[in-house]
Amino acid sequence: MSSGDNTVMAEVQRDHLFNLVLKGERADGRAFDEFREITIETRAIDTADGSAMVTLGDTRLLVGIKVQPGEPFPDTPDKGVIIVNIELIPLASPDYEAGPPREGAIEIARVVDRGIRESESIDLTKLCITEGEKVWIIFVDIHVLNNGGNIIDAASMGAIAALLTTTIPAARHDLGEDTPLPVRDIPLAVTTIEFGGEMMLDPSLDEEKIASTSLIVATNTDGSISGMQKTGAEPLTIDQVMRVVGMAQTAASEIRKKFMEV
Amino acid sequence: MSSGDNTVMAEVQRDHLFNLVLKGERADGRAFDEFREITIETRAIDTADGSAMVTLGDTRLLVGIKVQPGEPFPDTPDKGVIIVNIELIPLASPDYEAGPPREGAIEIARVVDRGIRESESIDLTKLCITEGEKVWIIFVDIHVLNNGGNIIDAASMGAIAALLTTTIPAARHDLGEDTPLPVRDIPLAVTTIEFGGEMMLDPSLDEEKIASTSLIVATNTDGSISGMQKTGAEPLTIDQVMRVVGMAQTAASEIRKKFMEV
Amino acid sequence: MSSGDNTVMAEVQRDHLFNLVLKGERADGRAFDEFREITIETRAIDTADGSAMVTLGDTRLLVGIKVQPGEPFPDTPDKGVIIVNIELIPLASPDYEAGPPREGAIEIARVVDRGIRESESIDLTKLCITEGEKVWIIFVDIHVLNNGGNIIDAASMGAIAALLTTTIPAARHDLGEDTPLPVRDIPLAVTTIEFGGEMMLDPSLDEEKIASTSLIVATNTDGSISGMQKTGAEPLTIDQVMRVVGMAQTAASEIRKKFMEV
Amino acid sequence: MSEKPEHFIIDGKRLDGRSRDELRPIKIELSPLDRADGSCYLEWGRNKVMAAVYGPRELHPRHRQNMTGAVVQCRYNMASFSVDERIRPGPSRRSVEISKVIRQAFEHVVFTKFFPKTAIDIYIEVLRADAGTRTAGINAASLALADAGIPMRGLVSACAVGKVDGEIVLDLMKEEDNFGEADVPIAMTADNRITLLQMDGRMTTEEFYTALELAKTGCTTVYELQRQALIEKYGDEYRAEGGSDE
Amino acid sequence: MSEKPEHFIIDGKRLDGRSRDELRPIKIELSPLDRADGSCYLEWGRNKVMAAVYGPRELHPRHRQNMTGAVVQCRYNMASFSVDERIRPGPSRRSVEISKVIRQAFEHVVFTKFFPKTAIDIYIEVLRADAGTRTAGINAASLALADAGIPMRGLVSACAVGKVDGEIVLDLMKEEDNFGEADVPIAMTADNRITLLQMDGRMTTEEFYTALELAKTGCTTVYELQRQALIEKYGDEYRAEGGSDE
Amino acid sequence: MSEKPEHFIIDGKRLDGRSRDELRPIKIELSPLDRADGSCYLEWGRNKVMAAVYGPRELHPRHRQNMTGAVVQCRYNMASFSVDERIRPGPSRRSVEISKVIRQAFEHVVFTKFFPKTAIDIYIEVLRADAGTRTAGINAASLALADAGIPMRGLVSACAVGKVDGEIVLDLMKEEDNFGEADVPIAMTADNRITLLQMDGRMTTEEFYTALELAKTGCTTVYELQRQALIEKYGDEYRAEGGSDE
Repeated sequence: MSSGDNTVMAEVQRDHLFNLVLKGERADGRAFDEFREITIETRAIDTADGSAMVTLGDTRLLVGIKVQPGEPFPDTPDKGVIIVNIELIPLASPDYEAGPPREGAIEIARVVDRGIRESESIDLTKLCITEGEKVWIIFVDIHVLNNGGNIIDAASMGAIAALLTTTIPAARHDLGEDTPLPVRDIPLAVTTIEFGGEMMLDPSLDEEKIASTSLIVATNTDGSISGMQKTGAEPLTIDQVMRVVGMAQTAASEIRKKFMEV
Repeated sequence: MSSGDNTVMAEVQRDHLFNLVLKGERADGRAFDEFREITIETRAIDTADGSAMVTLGDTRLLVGIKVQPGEPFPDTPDKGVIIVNIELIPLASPDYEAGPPREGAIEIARVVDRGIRESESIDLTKLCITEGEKVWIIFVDIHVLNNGGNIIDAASMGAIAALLTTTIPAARHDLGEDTPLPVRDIPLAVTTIEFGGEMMLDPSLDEEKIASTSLIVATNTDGSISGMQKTGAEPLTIDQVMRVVGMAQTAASEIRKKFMEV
Repeated sequence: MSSGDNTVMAEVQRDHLFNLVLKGERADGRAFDEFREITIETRAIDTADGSAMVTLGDTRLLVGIKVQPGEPFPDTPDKGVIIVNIELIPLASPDYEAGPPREGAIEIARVVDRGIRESESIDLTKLCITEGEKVWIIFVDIHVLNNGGNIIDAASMGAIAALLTTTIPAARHDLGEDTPLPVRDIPLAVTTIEFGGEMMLDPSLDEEKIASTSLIVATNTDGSISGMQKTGAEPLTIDQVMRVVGMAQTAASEIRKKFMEV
Repeated sequence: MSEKPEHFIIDGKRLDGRSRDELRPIKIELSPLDRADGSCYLEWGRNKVMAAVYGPRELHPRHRQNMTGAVVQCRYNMASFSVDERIRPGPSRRSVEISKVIRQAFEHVVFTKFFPKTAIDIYIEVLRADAGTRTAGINAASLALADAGIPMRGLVSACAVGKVDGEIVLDLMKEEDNFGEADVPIAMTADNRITLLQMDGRMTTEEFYTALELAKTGCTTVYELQRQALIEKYGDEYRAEGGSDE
Repeated sequence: MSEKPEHFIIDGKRLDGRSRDELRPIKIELSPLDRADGSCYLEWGRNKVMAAVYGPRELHPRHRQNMTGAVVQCRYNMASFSVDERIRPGPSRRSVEISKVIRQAFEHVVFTKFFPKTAIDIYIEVLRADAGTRTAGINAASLALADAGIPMRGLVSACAVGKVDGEIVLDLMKEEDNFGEADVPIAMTADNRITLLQMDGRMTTEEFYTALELAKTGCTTVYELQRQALIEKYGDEYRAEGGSDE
Repeated sequence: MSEKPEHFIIDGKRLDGRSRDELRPIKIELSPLDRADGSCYLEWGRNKVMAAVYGPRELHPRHRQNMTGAVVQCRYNMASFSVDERIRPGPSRRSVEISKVIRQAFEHVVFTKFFPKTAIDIYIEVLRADAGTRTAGINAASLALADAGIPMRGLVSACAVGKVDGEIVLDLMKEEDNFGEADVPIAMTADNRITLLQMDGRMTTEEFYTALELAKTGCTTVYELQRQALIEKYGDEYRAEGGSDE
């Protein structure tokens, strides 16, 4: 979310979108609570232990999972580790630059990470090999190929889709037979932006640029909330927050149906 | 010490302080060999294994000690390790910037480090756990909160004050009972600047900025010297150096009295 | 190779050298297939396990070898490791800057590395200490002192000369007796530049700057090729490449005679 | 790290004796630092944080300047010795994220338009941590901004709410944060508009709503303490223009 | 990593059934990405690469600008999950070198003079690797440049040749690359002028000459596939100005 | 690393046969490098150092320029193979500190005022180390500055003094440095004004004074060798303007 774009073009764009909102419309004709088309192709990359190619409208990204033995954190000696990383590579957008991950990429990775971790979708105690010494480390690497807006929802879908198809490569490391990674839930992050007093799901790139605030809500199959992040400067009221929570729950349960087809 | 400040304001300031010196005065009314007020509050931070909050006039810094088991250096397999680090965080001065330590911070850390190490105040052989494998590593982290000049003397006081109250947390690491860190001496670094032909102790920020050279002398309880560092471009004569050594010894023995009260 | 130098001086220089080439001449009077004077002084630095100081015309560099026990790569558990590194330190040229190695330095190091590795001049299996655990790591550090052009050929000569005089310091690491590093061949990289339709060996700094392309060919005592790298934008025909291969073989066998004298 | 306690709430009292809707003790010291344009030292339970503000001041490099307003910047940092395990100096992914959300908690309330091309820098140093450092840091930074005389729509007040033993409680302490079921740090303006909201853990919608309402009362209490501190320091001067705060 | 096979060529057939002078199957998708000015997705055997081109566009910082032409820049990168062992994100010495030689493979063919002070950025992402990623990347980048409408002297086509079991073969697959005797990646223009040439391994002069000739036929085949892909996408428009390609 | 010797001084002779006030042999070679504006190779006992000077030349980036004089910059670096244990390339905390004190050893003697906005760069490479590399580097740099024609108030001459076996000795060799009681590197102008002074170890005030006086005689000897080297190279030309040296 860039809140600092103050060029004339940005202003014209803002006015245009604002006028549409007043008429209850969005530039691409969607309803305020409507997602763009979603496709999820799992097992896209066979060198990965799990993978998913996601498109969400023009946004396209590839999630690859690598599972390796490694040391546990000192304070959780009997638990595996999940490390989520996102690469906003310059191939994906004229705005991205090469280099170590910046603020925006770090925030996305940490929000996706918390959504998965806090849902307890992955039972980390099942990833312990030898307590205090060796556990499975799950690297979730998100490779953005085309930024068409709302990277975070696409990343969230891709991460859980890739995890659902992940194999623990025990044989490769002489640690027994390969087993599927046990996944207990499908947590999904849904982003809502506030613009012109309206709440809109799944912002396109243009909408994202002009939105003054957005709220990301991760929810689970039972409707519970497992993560939340407000970004952007504009404040929200408690009522607005609760409305967004409801929108996110409804949208997530719709998207979750896609996963039944996977 | 910035020797490159050539603005008009700096020049006016320099002239003003120079005129004072001609009259045997300092801007804050101190004598040339007089320190600003010193306060030392030990055990300031209970998550640290030892700590001290020091104020020296307007200068304020916090020293925290962490003691952890780790590997010895290959050439001293039976000795513990002291690592001194100073953070000139941007909170403490408009001149400090975020980022890895620069030349100035590295120099201060190394001078404080040598003052402690060479005084043999800490018997490093007592910090050996298993020869060649495991020793106690003592991290001395100096966190500057307000730069009012003469960081180095304040850091030196804070480091030894914090060490004096440090506990080796053996129990936390299943290595026996906690014991106090054995400290045998109180080495203190004292900075003297040369300006207008006069030698002055404990430079304030303004004095520090205009001084063309300074000499830091670390001395011990018995008066012996355990470290020295000249900084700044202007040369010193042997006579000047010997005079500074005497001033540093006298000042250090005064300051050392503070430690009896701690 | 800088292909982006577009100043007026560079253009005048280019025209001058181009006119010379039309007459079949080079600025320093050499024939197109003639090297500048080469001197190689081995055992230049006794703290290194092997070393060589090389001059090639004005170019001067020092290669130092350090041999240390370390872990093998996971995919070659029974083989030692060679790591070639080149430091284009700012002392050596007004064009070099301090900092981590850039594109140019990395390319040179990797080309020299491949020339040695692929020639199988060093039998890496003889550098295994304990399979999968401990092998000898050979650090080949190339320190450029004066860049007079054609660093790569000088580095290649220096690397193999230093390796030829290297001792494996087994005694220092309690791993038996010191032995000479077994070297089976003398691979040499030879650089040919294309300029004005002509092929020239051993470019001087000026020639290097104006050349639009160059081809580096590493060859062995039996004439076989063990490495090749085209650099620069201008394309080459298959015929040109084959001519360069021949020139490189002839030149390398001449240079190789120097090594008999070492 | 300590063991997980069997119960967090016994007879309506939490481990440190607080009730469910009670904040830990808060101590505020205004202007402890003289180099900064404004500063505040704040203790919140066992947390100790120092905040300083510099600016409005020139922003380098130039291409980062905004022609139409000040750029608010924030650096949240934990001292290496502020927790049990030593932290390596320098930014971590965690501190980068927290710096961002704190910055955005203030971007709305600061009248940035008054100061084009400048930077307003907020520095927060955590000297001793015990859960809730980001909210403690926001409360201190809010006062440091006021201390620096930066014009604002009002103060920002922050606290966390969470869930332990299945109950919604105010202001998690360390054990509750480490072993509890959810943690929700929130920052609000005096009129209860939310400028920071994060959530970690798992809650139902109803629980979450209860948490938001509890946070509201917590933030109001904090706001009163902040206001008192300013009145004590700046007296009538502050009371007079206090209108900008409500 | 797999074991070294005893033989790479049995009865004239390679491990995957190809003959000595046969390329792996190639699949080309033009313009898969809409943010880039031009893009191409290419599968080459089990390799999967994505290339995108941005430019000509303003180049920052300014001191890197060239007054007399565009600066061609290239970043070749492997996704962390593209090989068996996870790769740490960020540039490696290998990727820095490959980025450089790929850049130089295009510097001659792009009409840089038309666009002073600008940058033409080529990004290549290897999503799945199986030997030959740099040549696959060049072929994709060549099409991405055409797709971006960057004026060029012609397409660049690339393939590797190598030596296994003492024989010169076209287009090494992973096992041949890992355990074979030599690997020679080559890029050429349509008139067989070499813009990239590297060599790794050991060959006699005669073998090397044979390899170059074999690479020529390989590149010609690739060129035809690239041309077909452009005609399919841009039809007559491309055919008409096709002259610039030969 | 070798073992600590039982005695460092036996019958008035040190481990390498020197007396207490004797320097190790010094060899000077002027202008060995042609790319630099001035250079000097110097051997001091078993130390081998190369110094080069570039400048006055334009300083980038611009905000580092000083309007009223040249900026003196220094980079002291040890080759990875210059000591027993390989050193990782790149700056260390030690080399950053030494670079700073060496720079300041020259800031006073160089007539920086003549060259506003420029940089004078001093590069020192330690090729082989055996205690005393910073003083050897200063002596070489001093000559490289003269060789570059940089106007100076005079040469800077350096040597170390130290304490071993309870005695003050001149110019510590490696064993004396590693296992001795104190090490004091000093640099002086020809009129004995001190431009670099560091101290490491432990000494009484009296010992320290003795050390300073011993250093004075050491620096004077070094100065004569430096002067001879310049006269040999530049002959009468140097002798004529020699006044600037004394």
